[in-house]
Amino acid sequence: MMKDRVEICLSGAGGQGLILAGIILAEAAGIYEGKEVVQTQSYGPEARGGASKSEVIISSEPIAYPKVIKADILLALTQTACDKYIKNLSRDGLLIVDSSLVPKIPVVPVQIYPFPITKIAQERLGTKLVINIISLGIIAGLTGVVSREALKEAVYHRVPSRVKEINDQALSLGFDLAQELKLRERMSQINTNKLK
Amino acid sequence: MMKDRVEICLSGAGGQGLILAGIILAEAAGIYEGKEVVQTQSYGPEARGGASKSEVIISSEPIAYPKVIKADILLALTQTACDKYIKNLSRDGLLIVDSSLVPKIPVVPVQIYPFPITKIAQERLGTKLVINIISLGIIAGLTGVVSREALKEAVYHRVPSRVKEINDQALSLGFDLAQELKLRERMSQINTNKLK
Amino acid sequence: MSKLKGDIELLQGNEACVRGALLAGVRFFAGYPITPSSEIAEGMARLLPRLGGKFLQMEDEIASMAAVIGASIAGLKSITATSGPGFTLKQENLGFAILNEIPCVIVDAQRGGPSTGLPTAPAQGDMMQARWGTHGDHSIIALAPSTVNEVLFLTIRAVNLSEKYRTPVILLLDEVIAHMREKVRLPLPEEVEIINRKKPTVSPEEYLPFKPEQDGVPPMANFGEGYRYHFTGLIHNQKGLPTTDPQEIDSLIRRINDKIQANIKDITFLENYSLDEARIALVAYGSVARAAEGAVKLAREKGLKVGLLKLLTVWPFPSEEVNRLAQQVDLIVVPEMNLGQMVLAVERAVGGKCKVVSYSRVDGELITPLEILEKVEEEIIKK
Amino acid sequence: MSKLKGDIELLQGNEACVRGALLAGVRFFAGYPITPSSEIAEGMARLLPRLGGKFLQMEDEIASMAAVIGASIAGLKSITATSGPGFTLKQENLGFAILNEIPCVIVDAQRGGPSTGLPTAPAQGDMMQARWGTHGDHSIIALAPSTVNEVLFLTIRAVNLSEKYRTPVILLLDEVIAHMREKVRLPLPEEVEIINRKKPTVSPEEYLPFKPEQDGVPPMANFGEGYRYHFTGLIHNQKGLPTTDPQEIDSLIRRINDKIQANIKDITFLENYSLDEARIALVAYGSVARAAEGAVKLAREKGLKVGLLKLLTVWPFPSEEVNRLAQQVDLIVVPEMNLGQMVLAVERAVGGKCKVVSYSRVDGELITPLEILEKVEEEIIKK
Amino acid sequence: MEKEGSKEIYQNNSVKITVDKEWCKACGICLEFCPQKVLAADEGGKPYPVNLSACTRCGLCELRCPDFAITVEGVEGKKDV
Amino acid sequence: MEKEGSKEIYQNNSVKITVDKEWCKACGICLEFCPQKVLAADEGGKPYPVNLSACTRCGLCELRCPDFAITVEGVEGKKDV
Amino acid sequence: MKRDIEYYLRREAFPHIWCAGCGNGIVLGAILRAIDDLQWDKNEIAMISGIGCSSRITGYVDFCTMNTTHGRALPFATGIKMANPEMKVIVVMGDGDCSAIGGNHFIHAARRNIDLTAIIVNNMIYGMTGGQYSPLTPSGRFGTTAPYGNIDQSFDLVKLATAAGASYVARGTVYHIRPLISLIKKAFNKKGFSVVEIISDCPISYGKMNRMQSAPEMLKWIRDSAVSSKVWENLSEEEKKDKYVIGEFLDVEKPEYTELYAMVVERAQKLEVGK
Amino acid sequence: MKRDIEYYLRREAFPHIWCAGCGNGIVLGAILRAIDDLQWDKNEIAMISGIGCSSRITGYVDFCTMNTTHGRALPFATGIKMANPEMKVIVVMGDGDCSAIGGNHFIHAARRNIDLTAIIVNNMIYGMTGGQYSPLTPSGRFGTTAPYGNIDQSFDLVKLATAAGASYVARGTVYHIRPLISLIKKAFNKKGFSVVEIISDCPISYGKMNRMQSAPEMLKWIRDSAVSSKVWENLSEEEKKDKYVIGEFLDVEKPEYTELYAMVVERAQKLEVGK
Ligand SMILES: Cc1ncc(C[n+]2csc(CCOP(=O)(O)OP(=O)(O)O)c2C)c(N)n1
Ligand SMILES: Cc1ncc(C[n+]2csc(CCOP(=O)(O)OP(=O)(O)O)c2C)c(N)n1
Ligand code: SF4
Ligand code: SF4
Ligand code: SF4
Ligand code: SF4
Ligand code: SF4
Ligand code: SF4
Ligand SMILES: [Mg+2]
Ligand SMILES: [Mg+2]
Repeated sequence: MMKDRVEICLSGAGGQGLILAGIILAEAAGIYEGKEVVQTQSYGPEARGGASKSEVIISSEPIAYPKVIKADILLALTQTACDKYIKNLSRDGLLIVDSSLVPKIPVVPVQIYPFPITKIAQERLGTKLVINIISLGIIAGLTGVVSREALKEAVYHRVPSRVKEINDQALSLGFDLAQELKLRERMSQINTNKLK
Repeated sequence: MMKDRVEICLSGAGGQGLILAGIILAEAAGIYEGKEVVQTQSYGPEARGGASKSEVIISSEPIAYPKVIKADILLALTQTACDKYIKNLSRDGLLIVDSSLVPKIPVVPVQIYPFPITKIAQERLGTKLVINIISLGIIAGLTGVVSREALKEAVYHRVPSRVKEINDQALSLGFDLAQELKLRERMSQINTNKLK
Repeated sequence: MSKLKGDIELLQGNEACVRGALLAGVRFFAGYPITPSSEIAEGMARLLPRLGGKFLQMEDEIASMAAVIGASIAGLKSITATSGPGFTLKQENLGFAILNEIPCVIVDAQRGGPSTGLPTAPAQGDMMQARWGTHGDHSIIALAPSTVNEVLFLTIRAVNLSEKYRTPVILLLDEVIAHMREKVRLPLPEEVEIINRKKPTVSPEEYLPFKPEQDGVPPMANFGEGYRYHFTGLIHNQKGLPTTDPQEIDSLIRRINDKIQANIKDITFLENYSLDEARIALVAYGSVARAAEGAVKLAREKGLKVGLLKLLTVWPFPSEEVNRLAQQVDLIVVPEMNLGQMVLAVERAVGGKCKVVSYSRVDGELITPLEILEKVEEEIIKK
Repeated sequence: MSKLKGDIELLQGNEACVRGALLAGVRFFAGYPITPSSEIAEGMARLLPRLGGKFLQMEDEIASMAAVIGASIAGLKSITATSGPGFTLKQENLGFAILNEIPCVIVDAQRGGPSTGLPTAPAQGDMMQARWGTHGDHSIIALAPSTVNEVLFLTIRAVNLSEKYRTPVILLLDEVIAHMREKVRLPLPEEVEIINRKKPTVSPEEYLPFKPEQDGVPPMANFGEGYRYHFTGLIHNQKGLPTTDPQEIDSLIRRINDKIQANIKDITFLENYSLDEARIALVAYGSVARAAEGAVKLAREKGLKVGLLKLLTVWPFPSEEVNRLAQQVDLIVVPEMNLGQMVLAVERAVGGKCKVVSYSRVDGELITPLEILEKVEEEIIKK
Repeated sequence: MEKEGSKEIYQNNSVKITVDKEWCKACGICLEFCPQKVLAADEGGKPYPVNLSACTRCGLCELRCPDFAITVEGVEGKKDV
Repeated sequence: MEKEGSKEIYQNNSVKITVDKEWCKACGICLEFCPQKVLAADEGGKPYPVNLSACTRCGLCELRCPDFAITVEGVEGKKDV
Repeated sequence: MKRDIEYYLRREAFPHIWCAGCGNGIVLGAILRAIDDLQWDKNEIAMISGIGCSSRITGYVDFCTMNTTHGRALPFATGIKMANPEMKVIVVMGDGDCSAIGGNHFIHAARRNIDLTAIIVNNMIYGMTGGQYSPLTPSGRFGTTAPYGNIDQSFDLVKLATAAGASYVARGTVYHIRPLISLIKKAFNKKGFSVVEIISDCPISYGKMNRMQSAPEMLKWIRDSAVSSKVWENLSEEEKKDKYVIGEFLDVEKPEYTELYAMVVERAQKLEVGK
Repeated sequence: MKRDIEYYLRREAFPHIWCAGCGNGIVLGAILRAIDDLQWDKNEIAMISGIGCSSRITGYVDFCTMNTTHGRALPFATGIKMANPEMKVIVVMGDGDCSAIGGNHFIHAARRNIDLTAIIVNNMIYGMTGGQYSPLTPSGRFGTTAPYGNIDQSFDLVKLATAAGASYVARGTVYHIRPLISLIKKAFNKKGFSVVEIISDCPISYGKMNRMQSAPEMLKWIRDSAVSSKVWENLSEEEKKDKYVIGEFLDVEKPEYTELYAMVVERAQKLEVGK
């Protein structure tokens, strides 16, 4: 992903740790890889509940406009968020959804990557609290927008030490999921090619 | 006193009833004689004490500027007030002072009428509370700026009924004092003429 | 001998405000004493209960403003009065009233500022605050009388405008106007035009409390009349419920602004003195307009072509009229008892079309006619 | 792998404000939580005690502003932070601080208004309020950063200006700037220029707390240092005692205004983007300046000669610079997240020398570069 | 179990428990404090009766539900909770 | 009685009472509540001792004077009031 | 006749914005059940709130409602009640809303003894702004602005309301739900200023910072820390620590403000005629 | 060593602006005599007031002084005390200043138990603005805004301060002058929030409207209506009517705010090092 300016939108509900995810992503790219970054967020009314999003812009040049105009990557962790923010996704963008929480994946002409993130988190790590970090792993794994090492550093820097390990596992899990998918894709491509 | 616009400044200390005197004077001329009038006042800081003044402008025409520019008549019931406001008195103005409270009468080229108002009030009416009304009587008596009848009506209208009588006496006393003085003046004039 | 006319009285500005309010149908006052406005509270305390109205002395100005809004919503025409420090404290709830389109009148009898300032001295230092004192975007109507008679009639107008446009209206007095006494002919009740808030014509089920009619103003049902609905200081939709929909937000914010701006003709009251053929105009308001009128007389005596545009409505600012004036005259002088506030709006309205000069005084004394004349002459010489 | 540079951090606007304040020597914070400023209080609560400073959560914003003034007088550099509703409540004591020339900084992280408005949405609706929010005549300094880095440095400047001119300084953020995170290189303490209030050089007996030096600013002794004197919200003489003398009044009011106006050059920070040879200028501030910068890029790509004047100091308004700009360009577009507030000051400064157009958005969303470009193009076509 | 819009209705011959799946936020209060342990959480954390017959129709689940998402009625008509 | 600026000093061999005529506002408190009725009002309403010898130097007049206009001292030096 | 609770709700506003398990919903239910028991006419009820999570309550009920400014609900309500004494006016406030910024209005409404019912949802924290400590946060507890533990003494609203002049004062909890409904009903029936403080849970802004991760955990703490007023008196200071007392604390009869004002009107009008 | 009172005065500001016989001057004397007894250093004293006749007091004393905004003296003083805990901070307020507009700051200063002494000059009226009734005007009395008699219940500041959390609470009068000085001295010596309410006379704004035409008349009323706390307890409600109780009502030891805050600083700095 070598565009000058990459716009990433992490969306879901309050409590899913998306703000933290945005910070970690921005810190990984900005502090540990020296890119220019801006992270912004928006939430519902003063109170809890409702859709929430965290935006990260990564660029090799100074960033003027700090908000996402057309997202290159959209992560959606709830149906509401998915429905609300899909219109902000660029035509050649990437949609990543937690298929355990987003049953109705919108029909749009973009690349869509559904992962049952919550389900897998629960099954493999025994907690739902790290779906934000898994998601970061998936995003980085799929797109290379930030390196695994930088992400890891940023995670370490931002989470309390007692939960470092589980977050580490979550990150790996995300990368693995991305890897699997890529493989599967390549396979299917090979297969498709074969069929041609 | 037949000027278009007569400016009267009643000055003294808080508690001497000067605001009320101003109102009565304005009401006499405005309501009972149909003139145009404005009454304004100014007092010290938010709290008590200090100099206080009440201004009345009487005119046969609509009054634009509502404050005294150069007083035609200045009543001073304290030394402080006298010293402070004498500079606002017109060159052909009239200064009326309570000589029992203003020991140092300023030396200025205007007509000066000192009356020991407080002393007389105490002696003849047994109270100092009506020096404001006596003063009005003096002013009207000396200058004719407003008629005795109008003043009387205005006093009746503004003071509670239980003190009507004493205020009536005060008013008469004021007119009497003015009358006496005028007489004396005429006499002395006659005498002076004789000497010529 | 009796009074020349039964209904002519010598009234203080503050008293005239009370009488005007009562004539306009005000039946609720909540306030907190402050010089030089306290006589309004005192008059209300005495007269309101006689008319079956309610007077409340609250714990502070914040609470006073809140109570006034509450009472208005419950159906009584309501007013409060204060001066600078209290006006500042009323601003938060004033914003609530603006956003929720609650008719009510706020009197600010200006004294010297900033802070506690000069409690018994006149000033015009709150003119801009009247426009911009509360946070966030809004419009406001503010009127500024310069005679006791105008206090009476502009109070009635203020109440009427607040009801007509469902909006708070500010009445800007200053210490001179508030404490000054002049003769006033009190109108008979039947002579007074009274405007009442529009009531809904639909059933409670269909009623949308923030759905405007043609004029941009929504009808208003009072609490207790069978219409149940919601007020909130959050940006809300036509039902009155909070919204975060950009379109609903935009349309509310713009509508409460536009309903005033679009009706500026109806809201603007101005007076001209000797403006025909004038080459120099004074623009003034409040007690200073009296000095300006005096200055015009003096100038005309001297043969100077000076006229006066007296602003009775100061907000929304009558930009069009001032711009037109700028095309007629060479010079506009704006005398004010502040460091030059409304002159900023004048300059903006003039847009370079003539010279604009501020004459300001901030020492607690009323500007005199002579000073203004001198300023005018000084400018003439400069040219 | 480790951080590229030890002193580069990813900071939120609000965090940068905290860090800037601490670097500038602030050791006292009093506040009351409100979105979107609360992170400033939270950061202060965590960091101040580590430096031996004091954090106080007060019962409301009024009390917070009072405590900040008290602490400043007792010798600690002090700051408070809030948003619209709280900013409104701080205005009365802000006026006290202005009149008494108390150094302190007030942060207003703007959100949608009026009233409770849109607590989590950005807006620039308090720009005029920052200038005119408190009653009575006064001047004010207000700064408006548009990047996190600027938040850090303008906070330091705000503290310095407040100390230098003995006056409250307002820092205007908006929800975007307050919550946005960017990389910031934190200066080392020794890199930070720090200005402290002038101390008296005379003995306590000779000290006149309100007697200005050449620059219009009186030296300030802190309470507890052996100088005993008086502060009052009443207009006061050079000793600090109440006065009703017109001359003393006049000189105080004008001096506290002039000490700012006369030093406007020192106080004004502006930035130009592609303004050389521009025929069209954008004038913007805060988060919208980011959109404007984006718009300039888009325009230049299209070959349109558009530039940007970014205001970092918004009050006192840089009229001279804007006027000069008006002589260079044909059109000034002022994009704002309000109904058009600073554009009024721009229009006034321009005085008819070029066309001025407001582009306003009030729906809770940040203006985009494209919108601004479209507005510019629309205006070009009109011509 | 019957469905009616977003509501799930569980009923035996003495009690009818209705859970609004849309309004319920899976806070766990109703099940935690049911004196008879009538309720259990489904995979989304929302309640359903595992032991309906033990229900005494005490109404506490309904009274304590912050989301008006669970109601308990006697089958003869609405129970006075 | 001696005068010192605006102050009037009344003294016998045990007590010295000083009244500052400028600061005194003739409120009448000192004389009204003097337990020994030492003080009387002059024509302006301001106090002077009519009965100095009765003064017990209780100091109440001084303590209650709102204007710091009256002080009471023992002639040996300032009395602890 | 008992009604479905939904009769009193603005259904279109649901599901509400509160977090899962938030006590605000429980309080809302209790209030509506009390109203239903009293069979009040919806048109006569005005429900007024300030700003805070709890104050959003007024958006959800089908009465004449008002979500005012932070801390100011009581003076708004005072204006309504004075203007129309026939209305039944209920005021709902958060602990911060009522006792921090709104503290003065609270004691003054009590002093006037005006016929309003004040319901304070005391979740011991500023919920809406994300967990800053409030004047009712117990000493030693944590908040985002008390990262080293809260050193403030907390108010006892019961004592404050009593000292200020209220007519009825009670404290309940969202756990003790049936007694709560009774307290609210009594308060509603009281002529004069009545106060019900409700200890409530905020699992998000308070719970998380004070080692109670879920709503049930918070409710358990509420249950286990509550002591009835009868038992309370016999506890030592040591035993009272970290506990709080619930029950009724004041129930007196005294002149109510709008009634007193009606007498002022009478007096004034007599004078008028007499004049 | 006893000093002349004038040592503590700003002589150039005299004679003061108060009316003849106004209790503010008596209060001022009592405060200065208490300070003189304690031999405090003038440089260490900060005296802060709000707005009102009584609040003008700070203009007359040669300390570090501040005449702030109406009702806000306590939070200003709180800022000073927090910033410089070495200073002795005295706050003087009128009844309106303290209990009307300033009521919230009063209860919060008490709640924090910060080491300030609050002296309330209770003349039962808004003196400076010309006689409007205040929250401490007794029911039934008259004011310019209570022309038909005051219907408001009045606060009992002693109860309010106690309920809010103060450490020391007393009530004296300008008539009982020696006991007053002692109460003020005790309050000054108290570590924590201390309150002395002083019943004072305002012959102009209160007296005239309530049939007491002069200062001595008002002082007599003050003398005759005061009942000592010991006697008070044995009075019937009927006997208490139109009387008030004076004396000491609360004197307890509890943690003071600036001391507690010093512990926060310690804790934070330890953590910092530990990190
Ligand atoms: C004048 C003002 N100051 C601050 C705020 C920000 N604010 C909103 S709610 C709130 C406190 C909420 O706490 P509480 O009253 O206890 O209600 P809860 O959310 O806990 O129910 C604050 C400080 C505001 N809206 N207005
Ligand atoms: C915000 C604000 N509101 C109102 C006033 C007007 N005001 C000045 S003093 C005062 C009340 C004075 O009463 P009190 O506090 O009892 O003091 P006193 O004059 O009786 O000593 C009022 C209402 C003000 N200065 N500021
Ligand atoms: S009604 Fe009572 S017993 Fe039945 S499920 Fe609910 S809480 Fe349990
Ligand atoms: S209490 Fe209500 S919201 Fe919570 S789990 Fe049960 S039904 Fe759902
Ligand atoms: S000291 Fe005592 S006895 Fe002597 S004059 Fe004064 S009050 Fe009277
Ligand atoms: S008490 Fe003081 S002011 Fe009053 S009369 Fe006596 S000396 Fe004069
Ligand atoms: S933050 Fe707390 S009070 Fe607010 S809705 Fe969530 S749980 Fe309830
Ligand atoms: S008005 Fe009352 S309080 Fe004010 S100075 Fe006069 S007597 Fe004292
Ligand atoms: Mg709370
Ligand atoms: Mg008082």
